Amino acid sequence: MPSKEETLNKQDIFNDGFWFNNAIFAQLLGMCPLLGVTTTAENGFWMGLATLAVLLCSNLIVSLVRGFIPDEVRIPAYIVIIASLVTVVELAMNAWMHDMYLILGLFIPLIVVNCAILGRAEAFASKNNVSDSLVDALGMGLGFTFALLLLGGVRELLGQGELFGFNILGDAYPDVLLFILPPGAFIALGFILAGVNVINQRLQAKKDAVLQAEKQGAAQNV
Amino acid sequence: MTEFGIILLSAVLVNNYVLTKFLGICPFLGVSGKLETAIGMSFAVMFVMTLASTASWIIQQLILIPFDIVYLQTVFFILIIAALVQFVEMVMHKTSPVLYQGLGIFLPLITTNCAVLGVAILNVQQDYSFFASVLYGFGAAVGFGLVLVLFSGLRERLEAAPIPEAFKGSPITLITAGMMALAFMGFAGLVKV
Amino acid sequence: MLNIWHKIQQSLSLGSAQGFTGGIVHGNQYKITAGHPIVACALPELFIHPIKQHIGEPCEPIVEVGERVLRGQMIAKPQGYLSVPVHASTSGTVTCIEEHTIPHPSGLGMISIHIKPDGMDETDESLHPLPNYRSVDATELRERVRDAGVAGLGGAVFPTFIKLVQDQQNQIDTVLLNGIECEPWLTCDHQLMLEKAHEIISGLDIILHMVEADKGIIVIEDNKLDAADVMKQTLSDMGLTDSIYVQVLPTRYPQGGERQLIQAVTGKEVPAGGLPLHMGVLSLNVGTSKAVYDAVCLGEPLTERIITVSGDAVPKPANMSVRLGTSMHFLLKQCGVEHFDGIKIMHGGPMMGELLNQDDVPVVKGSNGILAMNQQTIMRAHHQEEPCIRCGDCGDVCPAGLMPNLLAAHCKENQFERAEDYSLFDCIECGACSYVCPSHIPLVHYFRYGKGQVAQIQREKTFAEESRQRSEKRDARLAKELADKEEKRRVAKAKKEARAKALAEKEAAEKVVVDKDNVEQPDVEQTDKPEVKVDEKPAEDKA
Amino acid sequence: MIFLSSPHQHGGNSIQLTMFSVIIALIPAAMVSVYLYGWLAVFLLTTCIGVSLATEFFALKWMGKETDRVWDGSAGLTGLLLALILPAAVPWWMAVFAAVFAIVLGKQLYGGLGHNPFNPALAARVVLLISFPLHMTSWIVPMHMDASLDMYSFITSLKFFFLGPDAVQQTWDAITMASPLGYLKTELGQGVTVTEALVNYHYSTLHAFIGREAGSLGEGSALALLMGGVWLMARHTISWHIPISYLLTMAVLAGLFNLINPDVYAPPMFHLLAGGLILCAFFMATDPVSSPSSGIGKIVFGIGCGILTWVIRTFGNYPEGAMFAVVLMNMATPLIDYYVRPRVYGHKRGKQS
Amino acid sequence: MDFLYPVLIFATLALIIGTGLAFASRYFYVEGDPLADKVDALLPQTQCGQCGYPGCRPYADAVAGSGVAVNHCVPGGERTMLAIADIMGVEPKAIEEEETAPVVAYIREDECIGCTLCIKACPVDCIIGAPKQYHTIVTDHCTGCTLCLEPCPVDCIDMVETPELLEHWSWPVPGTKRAVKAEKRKAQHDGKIEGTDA
Amino acid sequence: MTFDKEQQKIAFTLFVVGLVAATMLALVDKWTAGPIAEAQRQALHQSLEQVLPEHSNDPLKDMFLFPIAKEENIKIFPAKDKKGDVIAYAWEQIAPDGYSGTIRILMGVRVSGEIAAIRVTFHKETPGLGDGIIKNKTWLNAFIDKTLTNATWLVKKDGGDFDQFTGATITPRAVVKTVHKGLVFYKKNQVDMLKRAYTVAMKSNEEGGKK
Ligand SMILES: Cc1cc2nc3c(=O)[nH]c(=O)nc-3n(C[C@H](O)[C@H](O)[C@H](O)COP(=O)(O)O)c2cc1C
Ligand SMILES: Cc1cc2nc3c(=O)[nH]c(=O)nc-3n(C[C@H](O)[C@H](O)[C@H](O)COP(=O)(O)O)c2cc1C
Ligand SMILES: Cc1cc2nc3c(=O)[nH]c(=O)nc-3n(C[C@H](O)[C@H](O)[C@H](O)COP(=O)(O)O)c2cc1C
Ligand SMILES: Cc1cc2nc3c(=O)[nH]c(=O)nc-3n(C[C@H](O)[C@H](O)[C@H](O)CO)c2cc1C
Ligand code: SF4
Ligand code: SF4
Ligand code: SF4
Ligand code: SF4
Ligand code: FES
Repeated sequence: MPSKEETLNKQDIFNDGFWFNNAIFAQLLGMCPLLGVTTTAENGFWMGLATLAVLLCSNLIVSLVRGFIPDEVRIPAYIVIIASLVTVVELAMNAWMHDMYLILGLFIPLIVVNCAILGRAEAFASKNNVSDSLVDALGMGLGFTFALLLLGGVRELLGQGELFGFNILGDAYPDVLLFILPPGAFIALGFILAGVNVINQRLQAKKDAVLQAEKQGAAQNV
Repeated sequence: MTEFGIILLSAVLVNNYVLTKFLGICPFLGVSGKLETAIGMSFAVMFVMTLASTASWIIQQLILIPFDIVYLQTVFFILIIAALVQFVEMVMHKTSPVLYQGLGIFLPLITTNCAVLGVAILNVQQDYSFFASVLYGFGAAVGFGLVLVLFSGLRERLEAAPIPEAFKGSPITLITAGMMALAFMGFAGLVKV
Repeated sequence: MLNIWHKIQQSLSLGSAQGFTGGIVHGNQYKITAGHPIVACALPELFIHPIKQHIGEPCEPIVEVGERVLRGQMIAKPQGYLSVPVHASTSGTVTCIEEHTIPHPSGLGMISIHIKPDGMDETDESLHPLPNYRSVDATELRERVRDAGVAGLGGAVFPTFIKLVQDQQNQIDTVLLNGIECEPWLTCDHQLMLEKAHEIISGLDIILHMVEADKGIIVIEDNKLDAADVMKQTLSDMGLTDSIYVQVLPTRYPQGGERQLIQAVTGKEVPAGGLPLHMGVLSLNVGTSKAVYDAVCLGEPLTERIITVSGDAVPKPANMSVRLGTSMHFLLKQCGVEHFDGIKIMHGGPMMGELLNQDDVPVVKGSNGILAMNQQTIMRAHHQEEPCIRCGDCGDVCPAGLMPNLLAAHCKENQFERAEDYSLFDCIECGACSYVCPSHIPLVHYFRYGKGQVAQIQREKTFAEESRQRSEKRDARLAKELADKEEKRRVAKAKKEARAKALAEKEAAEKVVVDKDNVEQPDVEQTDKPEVKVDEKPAEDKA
Repeated sequence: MIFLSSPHQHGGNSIQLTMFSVIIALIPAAMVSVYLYGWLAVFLLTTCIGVSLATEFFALKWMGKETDRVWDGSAGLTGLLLALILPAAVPWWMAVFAAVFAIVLGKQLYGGLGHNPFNPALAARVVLLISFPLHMTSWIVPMHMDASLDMYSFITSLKFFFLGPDAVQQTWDAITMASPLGYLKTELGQGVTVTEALVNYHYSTLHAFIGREAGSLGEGSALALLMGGVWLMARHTISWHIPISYLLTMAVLAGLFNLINPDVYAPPMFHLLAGGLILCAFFMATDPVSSPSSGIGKIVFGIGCGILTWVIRTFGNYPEGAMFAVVLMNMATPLIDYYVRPRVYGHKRGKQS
Repeated sequence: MDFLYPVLIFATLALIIGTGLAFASRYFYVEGDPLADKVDALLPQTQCGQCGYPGCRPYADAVAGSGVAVNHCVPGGERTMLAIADIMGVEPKAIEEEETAPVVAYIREDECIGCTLCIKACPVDCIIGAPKQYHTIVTDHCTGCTLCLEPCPVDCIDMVETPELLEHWSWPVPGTKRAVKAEKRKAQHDGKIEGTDA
Repeated sequence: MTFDKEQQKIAFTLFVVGLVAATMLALVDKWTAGPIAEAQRQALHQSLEQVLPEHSNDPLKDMFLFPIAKEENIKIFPAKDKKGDVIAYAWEQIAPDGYSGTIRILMGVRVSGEIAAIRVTFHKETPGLGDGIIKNKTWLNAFIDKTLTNATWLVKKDGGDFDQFTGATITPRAVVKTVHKGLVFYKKNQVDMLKRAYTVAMKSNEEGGKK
């Protein structure tokens, strides 16, 4: 975890947030909205965007004010900041995206407590400068949106044979209700995470191979 | 009396926060590795959630509604909860270092536990009386604690199992949670609301 | 009906007045040697006497190489309390005293006294017979039992004299003679009871006299009714039916386990951590009783015991009377075993005994059976382990009321604290659980592994604690040395100063103040030093 | 050097022996299912067992385990039990889905035999129930009830199994009926009393006992199940603890409430014979892998199952609670094993060490 | 200006809570670190410094206090590491160095020149000897920390493996021949998967 | 215990954060209040459109409360033609006896007592079984033009005119029963309702005029 005031490689920060340190895949944070609203890909997408918006603003503000907040009230202060941002989003959605607002329901105010957001504020924004924090928020938020979209897509496809409301699997496909009900959400996510595990193992193997090659190359050079 | 029984039953089993409402999943997955920790966490959450629903009822009825500022609900509730948790954390650190260690980084995470804010918001949405809302908060927390403890028992058992590499860790944990949710579907309809 | 209720009670582990919890019923391999009269084993070429054949501290050899010894002569004397001497089994010369493999699962060796017999089999008569034991003081008898080297012949080889104590707080009122012999292949106690009933009962009478108990019970399983009959007959012949009687129990393994026996006979449980003594009960093997008789009435130390030689690789199974120190190779040859390839030798019964990797291992006091098995038979029993299906059969048969499957799982995962929480140390290693396990899990092996590891961890902990103390002591010592040195230097300096002062009597008072500062300065430096030194050391080490 | 600890003798029991005795014990029930549903039952049984074995084989292969483990009988038993708890009306793809789910998610993902915390067959059935409630709550009319239905010939059955009701020109409602439990639940909701409902259904205790009522394949005949179950108990393949405590709890609860208000609460005999209770009590709650392993733990487990079954049947949405009850108690198994232990020799109850 | 009410109400509440927390943080201030004691109790007390700290206690302090990694104690081995990781609530980390058989130091007495340097180095005082006479190590007390090797000017100290004692013998983990074979096959299989991955 | 500078800072920080946050929210609330009300109105409007026949008024605006018991009113939304004559009403009817809880039905009834259309606005029935009441359009359309007299208000299984769903009878039964109840209610209160509709209309007209 970067703790120094040095500027980090933006690409790395983004990759880290989007994949390697992904709130869902790596940290298992922010699970409630992930599981709660992803009955369809569309719901997942909007929820992800709402979260992304809050994350961007909160990382921005927290990294701006980080010097001024004493430790004892750090969490209450951050969370009040986040909560007001969320309320803004909530009011806005209520006003201009009323249907989605009704579908996402309770999970919009719950963005406040999305562990990923406070976690980021605590772990990254409170320790890094504004631009890094923004990149981090972008990576994290997009990573989160991606996860929501993926799970929503899988559940919609398997549960209703549709994707973004379009019939994909044909009429003969029997809707497997499991996937739109709570148990299916857990199980589908379990399988997605298993897939992520496999991908990560491959990435790691590749990295190791590269390192190995470099080492050998260095040895030969010597 | 039956009304209260129904509220409790509904919150604990039928509309279990974790398994049917998807609230508080992060600590459910995070703190269920060991039985002892899970039990400790359950009690901490029970305490905080009961307090949170009490506080939220008071704020809703005495401040938000009279002054017509319901749109500040989220901010008010979360501020109260955050302060409450921080307070509990300080007290626990002082009085019970062992428990403090056991709950580790998760005490601050109670703040970001959806279940706590969720209980506050759902509570006031349901228009319960004061006592009923306290009971509801407690019941929801008991439901959370119950599945947390059951889950940690299962996970301890999983630890020894030769699970395929790709599924080790979080995947199998989630699948197990899914199985639990499946089982909990059996309680559907015990309480009709 | 009663039977069903009985079963329900047991399954509920409510405990019951008769019988013990759990247990299994074996096949009847005992029939192979049942009723075979005891034959004496010939004298081998060489006797090997390990210096420890009992539970407790090892003995110290008191003979020298080249020395001639007689049968029954003490050749190693006990060290410490929990120890009994070792005697020569025949007359001959000590050829060497060196390490030799002993019957132990590790295959490790122990210092042993090698005696080459001279064939004369002369007996040492230093222990004179005490046939009139009732008039002899219990303490003297106890000494005698010890000097005769008697240790429990039921398998645990616990020094018998220790048990034969009169305790003020726990008056022994019942002595159980353990004639259960529940290992499936063994018949040595059975045959002993058939042939030496008189000696056994006399031994029991001696014991009753020694511990001032008023009741003796000879406990026999119902697959040895002939032995029970002989015992009863002998009892009435000897007129001891008032104080001693025979109790027949249904056959079930491991009824011979002390605690199970007590539960089966008296319905009481020996509390965990307690001894049978605390229940007013003493239990001894029938062979031990005979050995006590030999030691007291005949003045013969323990130099020979009855051993069942059997197994599916033995052409002529037998119950033999064998001198201690005889090699198993020799013994098995006597019973017709020619080729030792492809067979495995088992010391003790198949349930509790150990497999040996060599065949030139000596017979010791604890050897109640030598079984030679075909390799395939053994490998069939040690079938490949499969995953536990949690059937719970192991728990049903466990006489200690444990949950062996969970216990083994915890041992396997090195979670020894959990294992101890599940009462690892209450397991008596009877093997009933492994016997019934459909998945062929070597449960007992896991428990032994776990127990060993726990002991190891305990040792390491103790050692670490000691090391810490030593290290702290050293630090304190160094600090003190430093302080002493400092003190000396200070005193020296002070003296020097005093001298200087005397020399510079006339100088002004301010100077004295400066001097004082000088005195204090090194002091500060010096107290810092040890810390600096400790700090530097690892750095050096790393460099 | 390989160290082998005592005991060096083995009683001869094995996993295979255990599993195959359970399979044998289920043969009477399987035969009754063929009597009730004809070829449909045969197709379902073979599909479930076959797919289970095949899935097990590939799963073992994929995990690099010895594939001969397929023959340890556990996968076959899972398949058999799965078929016995499915309605005869399920089409082939649901049977395949269930068998794959049972073996893959129910068992192999947890590391295979002995490690699954949930009963695989039951877990698969729960999934089917919530995914395809229609198929899983309608029961084919048993052969003896309406012989005029052209459903039971080989060809029709085959078509029905693979192509569905349309292929055999039947409407769903014509060939299916409610099970006693389902019917009772619906009627009670309408305010009909228990007695009336049972009379309307032409319910007969004797029929339920010997096996003539509609239901899942294997739960028809209490008699056939009891024969198998008692034989298993006599063989010590299963212990008496779970079945007896389960059935007893059910009987006591049902009896008690039936006494209080016989109009609303069904009588104990009905509860005992209806639905899959006997099957569950003898063959599924006793699944050694997912139930507690000590005797006293098993009793707690059985009582829990009994209470939950009755509660779900009486107050819940689902007409049959046995399946959920067992899966719910599976969840509690590790805790039962941890907190409810047999008394250790020489210790006072409840106090360890 | 009707939106002033909510602002004021909320800000007041925030102020009250802030004040409360400020007091609480003072009142419930916790001193010291009982954790370090716990970690210290787990360490083998070899005082060998292989962890890079001047002894076991300092390492314990560092682990508990400043979050230093839990895997530096080589003598403690994996078990200790796991135990520490457990109470610290962190992920266990592999120990770099291999665990070796237990060793003790042994002085070849005829080569010893009696310089007493080793005595000064030994943290547990288990070397005996007077100046100019040969020194001996009390094997039972030696922790095998090797600290005495370096200062010896004539390199007469060896580390020797301690022999296995009959009393200390314990059963190894079970594994019949077939089980061992199966394990091996499994390992090969796993290796193969990785192999194809790479 | 003291309240020193550090402590003041703690309290003050939180105060400032609260102040800023609340101010921002108050502003945003002011800004969004209008759109939100409009959105809510739109949502309700849309469902009303589905159950009411073509009309030219704004049923939401003409909504009036109708007493059904002491201190219990329901909201009734009238539809009017160009002339301002009431042609239909819409209101919500609640079925308490669905399979897993209550079902809310928005029903539109023409003045003549025929059903214009019905929609289910809230239910908890089993997906795949009971949820035909929102998905099955044919089934919903079967209600159109039904009156108290031209249909038997039971499901087919009970001898009525309305289909049940395969494997789910309870849900349709509950819906049919409740819609029937709604019609009965309408018949009983037909006159009062009409009166009330006009008085409310007049009142609002007057108010409108005044303004
Ligand atoms: C440390 C120790 C002390 C013992 N002290 C006595 C004793 O004072 N009196 C006694 O009758 N038995 C005593 N025993 C013997 C045991 O009760 C038991 O008889 C012996 O270990 C052999 O029994 P087993 O083969 O069932 O294990 C002692 C055993 C041990 C290990
Ligand atoms: C599982 C088990 C089975 C035993 N079976 C017998 C037996 O069959 N016969 C016997 O004499 N001792 C048996 N023992 C040893 C007894 O526990 C106990 O040590 C013996 O009765 C004490 O007598 P001793 O000191 O004379 O050997 C068994 C011990 C255990 C743990
Ligand atoms: C899991 C489950 C969910 C059900 N959901 C509904 C439902 O939502 N609506 C309904 O009418 N019936 C539902 N039922 C079916 C009822 O139990 C009952 O069988 C049915 O309503 C009677 O209709 P039938 O006579 O057409 O079989 C459900 C049954 C089960 C097992
Ligand atoms: C008595 C007994 C009952 C069993 N019951 C079930 C069962 O209900 N469901 C199942 O999938 N397997 C059952 N099995 C088979 C086996 O235990 C099951 O495949 C394991 O759960 C898989 O690990 C049973 C086995 C036995 C011996
Ligand atoms: S007998 Fe074997 S398979 Fe059965 S529970 Fe015990 S260890 Fe497991
Ligand atoms: S070996 Fe131990 S655990 Fe196994 S049955 Fe015997 S006493 Fe019980
Ligand atoms: S003798 Fe050497 S190796 Fe042993 S403890 Fe002392 S310094 Fe360490
Ligand atoms: S350092 Fe070496 S030479 Fe010096 S005293 Fe120690 S052993 Fe002897
Ligand atoms: S997102 Fe709900 S607890 Fe983390």
